[in-house]
Amino acid sequence: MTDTLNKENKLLEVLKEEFKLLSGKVKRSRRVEVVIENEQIIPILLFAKERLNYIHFSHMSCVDWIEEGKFEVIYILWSPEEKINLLIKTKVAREGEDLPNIDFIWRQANTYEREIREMYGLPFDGLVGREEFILEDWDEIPPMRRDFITNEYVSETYFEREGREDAKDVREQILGRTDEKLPDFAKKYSRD
Amino acid sequence: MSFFNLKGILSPVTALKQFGKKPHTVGFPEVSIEASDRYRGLHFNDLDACIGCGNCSTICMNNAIDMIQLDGIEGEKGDSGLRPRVDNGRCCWCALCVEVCPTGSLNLTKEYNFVSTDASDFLWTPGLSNKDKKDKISFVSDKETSLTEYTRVPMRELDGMERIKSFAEAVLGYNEEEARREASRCISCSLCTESCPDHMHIPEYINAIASGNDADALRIIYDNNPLPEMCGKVCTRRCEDVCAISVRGEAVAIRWLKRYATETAKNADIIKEIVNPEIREANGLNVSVIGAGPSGLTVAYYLALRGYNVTIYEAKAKAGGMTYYGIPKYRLPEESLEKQVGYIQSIGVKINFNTRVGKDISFNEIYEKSDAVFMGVGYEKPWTLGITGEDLEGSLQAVTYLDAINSGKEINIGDKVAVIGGGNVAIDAARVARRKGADVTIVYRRRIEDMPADWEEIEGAEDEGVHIMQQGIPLEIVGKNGKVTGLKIAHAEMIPDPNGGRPRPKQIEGSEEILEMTAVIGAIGQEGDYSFLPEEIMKQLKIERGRFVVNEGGQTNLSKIFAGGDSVNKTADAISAIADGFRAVKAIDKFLNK
Amino acid sequence: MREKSTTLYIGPQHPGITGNMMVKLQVEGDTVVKAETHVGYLHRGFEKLMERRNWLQSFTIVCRICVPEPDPNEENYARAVEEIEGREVPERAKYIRVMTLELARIASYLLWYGGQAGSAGLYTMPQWSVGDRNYILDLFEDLTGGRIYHMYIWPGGVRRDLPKGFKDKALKTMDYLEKRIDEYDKLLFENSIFQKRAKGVGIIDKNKAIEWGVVGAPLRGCGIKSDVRIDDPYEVYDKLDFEVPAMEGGDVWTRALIRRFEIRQSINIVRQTLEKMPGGEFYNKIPNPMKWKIPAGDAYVKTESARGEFAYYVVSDGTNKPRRVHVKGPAYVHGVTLLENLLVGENISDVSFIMNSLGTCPPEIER
Amino acid sequence: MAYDNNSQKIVDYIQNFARKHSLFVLAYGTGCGAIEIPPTMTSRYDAERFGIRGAATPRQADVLLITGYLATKTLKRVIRTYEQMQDPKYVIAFGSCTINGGMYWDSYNTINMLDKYIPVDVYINGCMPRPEAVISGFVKLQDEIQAGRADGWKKYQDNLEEYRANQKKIIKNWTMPDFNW
Repeated sequence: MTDTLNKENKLLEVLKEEFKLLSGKVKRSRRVEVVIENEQIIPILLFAKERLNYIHFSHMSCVDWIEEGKFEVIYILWSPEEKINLLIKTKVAREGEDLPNIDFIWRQANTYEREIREMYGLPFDGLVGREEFILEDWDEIPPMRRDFITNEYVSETYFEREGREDAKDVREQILGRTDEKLPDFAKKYSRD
Repeated sequence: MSFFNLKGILSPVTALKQFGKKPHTVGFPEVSIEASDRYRGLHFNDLDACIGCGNCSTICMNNAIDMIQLDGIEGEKGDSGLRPRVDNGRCCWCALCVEVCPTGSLNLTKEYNFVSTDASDFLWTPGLSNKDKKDKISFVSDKETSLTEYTRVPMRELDGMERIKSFAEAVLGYNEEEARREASRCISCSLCTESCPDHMHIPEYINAIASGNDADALRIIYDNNPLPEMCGKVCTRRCEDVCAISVRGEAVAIRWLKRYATETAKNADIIKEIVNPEIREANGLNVSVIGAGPSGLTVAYYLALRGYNVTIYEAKAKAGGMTYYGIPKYRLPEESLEKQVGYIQSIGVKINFNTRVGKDISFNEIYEKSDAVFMGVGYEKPWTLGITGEDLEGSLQAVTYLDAINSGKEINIGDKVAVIGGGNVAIDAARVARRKGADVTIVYRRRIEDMPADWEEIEGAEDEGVHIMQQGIPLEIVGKNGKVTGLKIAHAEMIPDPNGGRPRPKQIEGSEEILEMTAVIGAIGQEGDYSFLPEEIMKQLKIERGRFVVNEGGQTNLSKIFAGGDSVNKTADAISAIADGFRAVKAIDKFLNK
Repeated sequence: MREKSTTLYIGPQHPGITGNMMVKLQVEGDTVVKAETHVGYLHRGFEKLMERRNWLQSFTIVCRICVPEPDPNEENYARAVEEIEGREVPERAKYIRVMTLELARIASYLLWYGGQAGSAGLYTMPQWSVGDRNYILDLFEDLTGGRIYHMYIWPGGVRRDLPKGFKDKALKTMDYLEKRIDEYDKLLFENSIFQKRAKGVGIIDKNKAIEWGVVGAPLRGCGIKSDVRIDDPYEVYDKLDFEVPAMEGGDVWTRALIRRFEIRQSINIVRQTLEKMPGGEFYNKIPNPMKWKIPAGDAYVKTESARGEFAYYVVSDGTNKPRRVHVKGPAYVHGVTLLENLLVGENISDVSFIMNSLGTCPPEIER
Repeated sequence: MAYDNNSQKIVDYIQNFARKHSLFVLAYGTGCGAIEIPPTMTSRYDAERFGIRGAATPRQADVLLITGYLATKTLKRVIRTYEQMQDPKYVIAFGSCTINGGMYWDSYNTINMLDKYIPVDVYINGCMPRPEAVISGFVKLQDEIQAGRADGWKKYQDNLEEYRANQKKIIKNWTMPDFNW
């Protein structure tokens, strides 16, 4: 298998030479992943686009790692010649930090950035565009953040049809029929 | 392109040739198209086949399915008595509920027209509101496509011919990967807990194992069972009989999972470290327990945790009662019991070994110095076969035989042995005799499928080369010079019971034959031996058909005396004894803290 | 003299709009000088909902992301989960998947025929093509149990095997459709009204196309051979015989020609899969879905849908629920930046025509 | 001229008969259910034979189809559209999500119960409802109209305040003109 991953490994070599990568690996054929500091974002994107011909900006995504207090932002590029998807990952603090705006490199990045700004509340330095992209009059915490609990918000905001209050839980039904006492520490393993 | 493009104008006109063709328009409402044979329409639930496990309600991410009580459907063991109700204002017709239904009772139909002016109409009970739609069922999930895993992770065992060479444990137990895989088959419906006499928290500890938390599993298990490793090896596991998955497949191996969880703690200290029980301050009350069998140990363990001063009087040299002396070591190794008993002793339970009540210490002495007495004395006196020749040398009872082997004594049985009976004890005796090198035949009055023994035990015996003679009625033990030389039997045919009971064996005339034997082991049952009780207590105590009469807490008519185990309940297995003990603990605690 | 500029809102309630979205136009006379896409009318927060649902429950939700063509979503999700978990898919399931995807492509193109012609005012075409699309949906109903939402391709394979007699029925439908497409040609492609409307309208610059993020038929309509099925082959596309068309031009007309070519090709692929389909298992069963955990990791998977590249970025944190499922449909670029660019300089009456040719489908922009 | 009871009945009958056979449906695909509208309208199912036709603008339409879930952003437009429609007007709700939230019951951006915001005359269940179900929904609506029971629009006028309170709970920035007749 290794010889089929030649071009992927080569790409990784080139990037390693040029940038200080925090990590980098070939995920599988046609997928290469590198992790970098967020100051390096613009240089590496420009390098990939202009020098390596990764001219297609496929995707940009954000993942909330709330336990670490970080957002992970992923830029995914595609080279029509090499036919490789290059995943460039970086992490940024959930509060107080921002990422550089890249919509001068690729115009469509503007859409992704506006969405991430709206859904995660992650600011992009120098991003121009309507504040409201998908939501309207949203005044809660940005909804895609993991600390936004959607079902709680729903039960406060919207209605639920009545008539279902007589529903029973099977576990409780069985517990009620016997003299079994479920200790508290075991309850988290019950079916939810 | 020229301005005037004749082809461009005329081509579309060719559409006119469709004129007069039969339209493919659907007539409505006269002829409505029937949905396909796999259409995912409205639900249909076979209310009789449904066991109310609630798995449909759990998988539904739309919260569309509620479990509700319906008129005329009562819960029983293996049936929660609840049935799903669907909110079609939530249902997305994905049919995941069908895919996970372990019994296959919930299906989707071809019906899809559901139009109403009233939004509350969309809350309905499948199978009740659409009784007549059974023939419209379209989307079903059979055993092959269902997401319920019907096949159990196989248990690794020693090979049959390897097993008979020694008393090494035959079942090897799950390793971690197998246990996780098996545990993840469980759908956590909790129907099993009702049928367990001790009501162990089965879904919880299985879930703990599945999520990789063995320590929590052990803690949950020790919540109401102080001898879980013993149960994990030899329990009669009624829980698995009612497992929701067993309706269409193999039940979750609850017993083996419990065994896995308990075996992660290698010795008594580790158990203590993991379970880390809260032991209450001593309250100065004394409780005596007669017999260190499962019920006695249970009472002792949980009362000791509650701060009582507990002393056990055990006639024999080892604790465990029947589980030590009646169960062969290849099923329950000695170390395993010693580990568990060691843990029970480590929290402050005193066991006086080799102290037979009525001989080494009088019952009255115990009775006087204790605030409560628990009798977990069991059934040790075997029944005899009641046929001629039982006084011959080589005719013996299974319990006596097992007791002797487990105590390290040898009994000469020769090389051709008949075991009479079809219960677990018979199989145990047969397999032990096999390990002693004999050629063993089990003689049973009915058919193999009628045997009360576990099917795994029967299979294990067959693997080891034990012959099973079904429909054989023992008539006489034949002997010469005071020694057994053979067993006279008659063959039987099965007569269906006119009252609908199980078929009875009837002797076929003239089918008698004599099998050559060097020993005959009877294994048809035991009874209690209450000779240790003083006469005046015996007079007062209520005993019916050889069993103490007790209330639900195990209290006899003498309020200070409690009893449990085989000498109280008819099921006569270890887990019932533990359950008796657990109930008695609560009753004793309540009785003494009035 | 410079004409006064007016603001014009097309949508969300407008018969010509493709789905529930809005385009805010700045017009001078009837020429668009600035366009701005407004979306969010269909936002359901899928990606948030998937954080609350376990891996199998999320599977039922992904097909709702794109209504005309749900299968690429199911395919992407299934493939992403399989990639992270390392789950093998039986060969037969791969063929069934490809067949399903191609059927979905045909259905989607038939709907596009209707939409494209309808927005040019040719109302016979939708009557035909949308009517004929029902035959594909009938096939889907037989195969999957649902007309629109199939929920059929799931992690580990497909949900059910082909039903009895499916092959014959499918082949018959393909034959029928092939004949019908010849008639569509007469009705639409040879129609001078359509030709005049379509040629030279909504031209995408070939040199900028890749950089702008154009994918799918619009990109191939600029003369660039680009197709995920060839570039990043998945399932069994590398074992099938088909050709990726590319034509210079970049206008609505070229895009229409590309689709006309591809619908025939899809019919051909369906036939090939039905012929080559091996026997055996169709499903590598997943464990109990409530306790099914996927090891930590991420996967970026792509599928060629009728409108272009559909991509999923899926992240697992090792629990029984996805950490993040990010969906990027072709319309995410086509419907926002590309549309905003293309509409400038066009006539108002061509707005919905161009939107149809790009296949802007708002539910995949906002999800 | 004062009608007696009987002639009022006859007039109602004729009115309702006319209304039920010319249902102009507003072309507004609010949710995913819109995908089954083209098949319903085209040759296979041909809804036009029931007098069901499309209408381009709210003021010409009789029936508002709510084809599935409503995002809060759409809800605002739907209310605006509904209020622009001429009386008598009818609302048909498609799919599970209009009844009790459907599969988006826990989504922060979709409403759960449509009838709390605008009156609904007929619900068609399904996810998605087939064209046959859609047509039978229309037939049901026609029956309701003929029987004079499809009076959601009256209910809206009578209980405007209640509806408005529910609507304003969700639509925070109320920039629409007030509803007047």
